[in-house]
Amino acid sequence: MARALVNIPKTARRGDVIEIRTLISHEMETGYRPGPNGVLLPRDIITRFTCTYNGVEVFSAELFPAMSANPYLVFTTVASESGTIALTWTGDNGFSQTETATIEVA
Amino acid sequence: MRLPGAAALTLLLASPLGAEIRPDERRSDFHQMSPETRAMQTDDTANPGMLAVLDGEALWRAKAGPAGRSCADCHGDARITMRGVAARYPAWNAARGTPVGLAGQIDICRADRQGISAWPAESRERLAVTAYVAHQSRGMPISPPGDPEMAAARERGGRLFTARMGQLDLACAACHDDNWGKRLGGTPIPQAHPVGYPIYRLEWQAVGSLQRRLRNCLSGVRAEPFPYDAPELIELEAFLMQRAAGLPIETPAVRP
Amino acid sequence: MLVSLSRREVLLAGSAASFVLAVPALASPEEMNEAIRRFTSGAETKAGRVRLDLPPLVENGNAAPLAILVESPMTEADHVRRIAVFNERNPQPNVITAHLGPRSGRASLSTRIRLANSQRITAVAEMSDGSFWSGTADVIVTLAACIEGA
Amino acid sequence: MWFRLPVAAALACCTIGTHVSAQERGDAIPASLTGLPGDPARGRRIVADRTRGLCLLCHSAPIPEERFQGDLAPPLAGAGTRWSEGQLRLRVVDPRRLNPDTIMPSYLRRDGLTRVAPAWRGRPILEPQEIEDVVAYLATLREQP
Repeated sequence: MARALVNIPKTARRGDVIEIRTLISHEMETGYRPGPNGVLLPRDIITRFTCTYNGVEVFSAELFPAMSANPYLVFTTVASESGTIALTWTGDNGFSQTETATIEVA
Repeated sequence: MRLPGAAALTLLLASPLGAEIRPDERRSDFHQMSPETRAMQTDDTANPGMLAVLDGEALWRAKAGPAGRSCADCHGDARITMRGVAARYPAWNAARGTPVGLAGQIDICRADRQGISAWPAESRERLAVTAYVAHQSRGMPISPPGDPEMAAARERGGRLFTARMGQLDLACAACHDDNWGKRLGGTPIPQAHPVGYPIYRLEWQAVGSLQRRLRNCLSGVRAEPFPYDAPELIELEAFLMQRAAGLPIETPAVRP
Repeated sequence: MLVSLSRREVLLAGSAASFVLAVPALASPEEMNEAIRRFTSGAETKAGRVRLDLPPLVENGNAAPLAILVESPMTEADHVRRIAVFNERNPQPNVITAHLGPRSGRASLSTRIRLANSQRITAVAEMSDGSFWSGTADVIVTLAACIEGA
Repeated sequence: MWFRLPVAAALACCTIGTHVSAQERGDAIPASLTGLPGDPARGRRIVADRTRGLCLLCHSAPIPEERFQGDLAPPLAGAGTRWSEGQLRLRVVDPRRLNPDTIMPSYLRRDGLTRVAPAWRGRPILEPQEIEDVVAYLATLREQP
């Protein structure tokens, strides 16, 4: 499993715009780079990221080889209710990882 | 520096080998980086090196070997027991009669306490545990140990630092003592203090050790790099840590 | 030239990153414009409302910090639906396409991208009224002096 | 010892098959290393190439298309007004002959070096004719920086 670093506020007031910061370990092999033997290494990247808030998608992104290794993504969402925020990264070679965090909204 | 045309003999020739960096001028390469790269290091939620630190924390607690023993079983909470340790390495290992780097000490622990083989040089696991241990010393000044045996190792490292090597016939000191702050191509030459290893280097797109960096430099002057864990690399590290004494540990540092 | 340099031998100096050395053919501004046309389905793109922040000088093309902020109230009636980032000198013109909505609260996005070379980066935002707005930033990638040889 | 590397010794071992008739006089090597003239256009390409001539890592030169030039060493602009071709040749072939502490390596030396990587062992940084090309280019640099 890839190591992920997720930063989501544990508490917020209803209506606050909160910032979600994510970092996940992944080489993001571009598919354009030759290996030691001169043959191109096959592409191996994360192609998609989604964020759901109590099951509803609030943010998503398609990623391309021009994204840096160990992709870093910061975006915002409105703290609407207490519950679970789930982040999912999927990609080449069956890569799939989900991290969840709970948020208390008062 | 622009020299007048009359200084014919010295023109085209760079300045001669000078002295060591004055203590009051010593500083981390952190200060030569762009504000963006500095921010990448100082914000733990943006620093990709923290992924290795987190990996290391999990490995610290993982039981391994025939005895099913973890690092934590002997050392307890690394945040307390490992604080300041990285600032004192490389250290003299009396039992083996040799200076040992932090990663080398982890190898020894695995062999002697866990009964398992060392992780390969530059493996994810070895870098992760080293980064986790070194991270516990973040902010603490580099404090090399005073053993006389280490003094001898440092002296050998210092001789390597000032020895010309490779097809380009350059010594480490030619750049990092005598010309730091100037530009090699587009890149400012750092003073080269090993304050933040293992570092996340943007060029590598990964975390790596000081030994990897030293081997890069040797390749750069077209010299044959010393193999990983060669005594020469440990001695160079011991010399560099003495040269950087007093500067705070930054692990995991980010560098371009 | 007497001996051709292999990747292994290109030790001191070289281009911004292994990314660039590896790339046989890079995208062009035309390909980037084509990718933008695909994103907008040919609709007109107006300059403005999109602030794209990239440092003018990047120390290493492997990780250039990029931040986007689009002017929008982000309400049900008026919000940003998508933001896409394009480049003109990497092997392919797309970088990232993000999907947002009123629940985003703010139309902002920060990430790190690869730049094979000094170039212009373009961000395009699709608004809920179907209009497209764009912002650009020029970035210079410093040539690394010491790159890993082996 | 002032000259750790006498010019004659540096040149004695030049590429097999290359006729080298270099003779140092004063602070110059007046004659072409190969007996042939250098090509300034080829020389410019070598100087501009950071993996071949390596010059721009330390020096700046009037090569505007190459950004990010070094400043460890004096600018090359105007070199052709400051020295003759022979003087330039000596400074590329054996700069330590003039300043034993300079960081600039000998571009022709191929032995007596320490720990040279296998890929470069026994080879000079530039071959004699490449040095001639570089010297011919430097001699054309008449504008001061």
